[in-house]
Amino acid sequence: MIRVQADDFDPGAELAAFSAGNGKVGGVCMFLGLVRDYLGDEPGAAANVRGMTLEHYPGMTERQLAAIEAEARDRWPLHEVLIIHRYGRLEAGARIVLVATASSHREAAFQSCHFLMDWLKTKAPFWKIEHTDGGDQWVAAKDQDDCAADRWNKK
Amino acid sequence: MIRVQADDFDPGAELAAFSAGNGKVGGVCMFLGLVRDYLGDEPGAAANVRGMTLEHYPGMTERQLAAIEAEARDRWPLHEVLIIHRYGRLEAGARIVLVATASSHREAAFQSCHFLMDWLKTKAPFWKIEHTDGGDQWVAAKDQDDCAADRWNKK
Amino acid sequence: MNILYFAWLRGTVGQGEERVTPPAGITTVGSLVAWLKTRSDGHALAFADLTVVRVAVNQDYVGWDHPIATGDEIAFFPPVTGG
Amino acid sequence: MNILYFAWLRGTVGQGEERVTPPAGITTVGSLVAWLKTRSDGHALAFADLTVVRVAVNQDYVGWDHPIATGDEIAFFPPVTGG
Repeated sequence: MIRVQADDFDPGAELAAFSAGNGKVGGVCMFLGLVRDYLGDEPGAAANVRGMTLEHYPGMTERQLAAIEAEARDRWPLHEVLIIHRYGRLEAGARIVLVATASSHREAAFQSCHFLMDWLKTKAPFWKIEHTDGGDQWVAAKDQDDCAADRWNKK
Repeated sequence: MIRVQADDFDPGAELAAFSAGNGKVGGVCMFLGLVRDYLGDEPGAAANVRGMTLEHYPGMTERQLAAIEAEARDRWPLHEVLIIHRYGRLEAGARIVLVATASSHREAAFQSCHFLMDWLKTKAPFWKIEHTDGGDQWVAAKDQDDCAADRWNKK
Repeated sequence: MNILYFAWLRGTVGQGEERVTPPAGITTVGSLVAWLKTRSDGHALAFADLTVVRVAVNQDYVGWDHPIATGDEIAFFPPVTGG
Repeated sequence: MNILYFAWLRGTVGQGEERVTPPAGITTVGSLVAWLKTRSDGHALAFADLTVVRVAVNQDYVGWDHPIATGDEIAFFPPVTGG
């Protein structure tokens, strides 16, 4: 299931609903992405992030996320897939994204969840603008995200 | 934090408590393991699993889980670690284990959570006896679990 | 055809959306971009470095040599940064 | 010293715990096992194939050549199957 929304979500309630009922599920893997309150990676990036705004491309977002879900279901035996991604203004500490997968086997659950996040990062049409003490700036795409996504490309 | 308990736990409530408050957390990865209602892997294993009993070695369990947590914290920059593992009689569909990690970075959260589950599977002194329509049987350790754990051994 | 701009491209071009009717001979995304660059300084600046621009036709990622047709929805944007 | 058995080893030996005082010369886990096997048919059967037995001394995994001392807690069990 794909949900693209401005509203916040409740990860606990989502997890409770997600893992309920299917007796063939042996493992659930979930990833929750949050807005950090600092620019952690770049040297010299001392400005505090007060929040960010996520812009997206309505229509294409849902289309690309559905394609990524289909790809994951094609690669691993999954009983359930959930992707929730927010857009709009998000303050430090806010939830951005939740991905969860359920499989009979833990390895499939882990790998597919990891895959979904990596591919989502490089294929879903979202763009972040960070609101820092030093002003607003569009976040640049990271090479490391491309590398993380590339490892899932079939040889 | 390590918890070894007979009682059930509420994954949603655990996740809500776990991810609260630390503004430096950018990613939370969680794995939830459940009792499946069938023997999925072995050819000819048609007997339905009605439930299982998890025996453990009190004292050593907590000691080994704490060592595994310490190893994960040594390898990845983690803000929080939670391991909950149940013992005693567990029916089909019941929750067995929950592992969650929180880091500034998604890759560290994913890898450390996966590592904790793999190592827990081969190092924490728990033993499963399955209650099937065909009688009770101790679950044999799987070579694939050893392989999954081995990949984390430092070269 | 309908052209969409997202993120910093929207600001550089000066609008998020425009309807255009390119002249005959504009049959690929690449030739469309060359023509769009003539429309304003903002357009020219937005497309100055195509290594930092991605394009989708009808909501699917495509390359610069992808054919375009009347009625297409063509979107330009930077590499994505969601998740 | 205190000997613990878990999972199927407990059933095969016929008890989950026993206090033993091995004779002099029993200084390693391996020699302890050889001596334990003489105590009953169940003990002999439990230790018939050591490739499916693991051992912990004072709650840490050890090898068969690990030294043992009075007061140690020594546990035998199959490969673990938790998680």
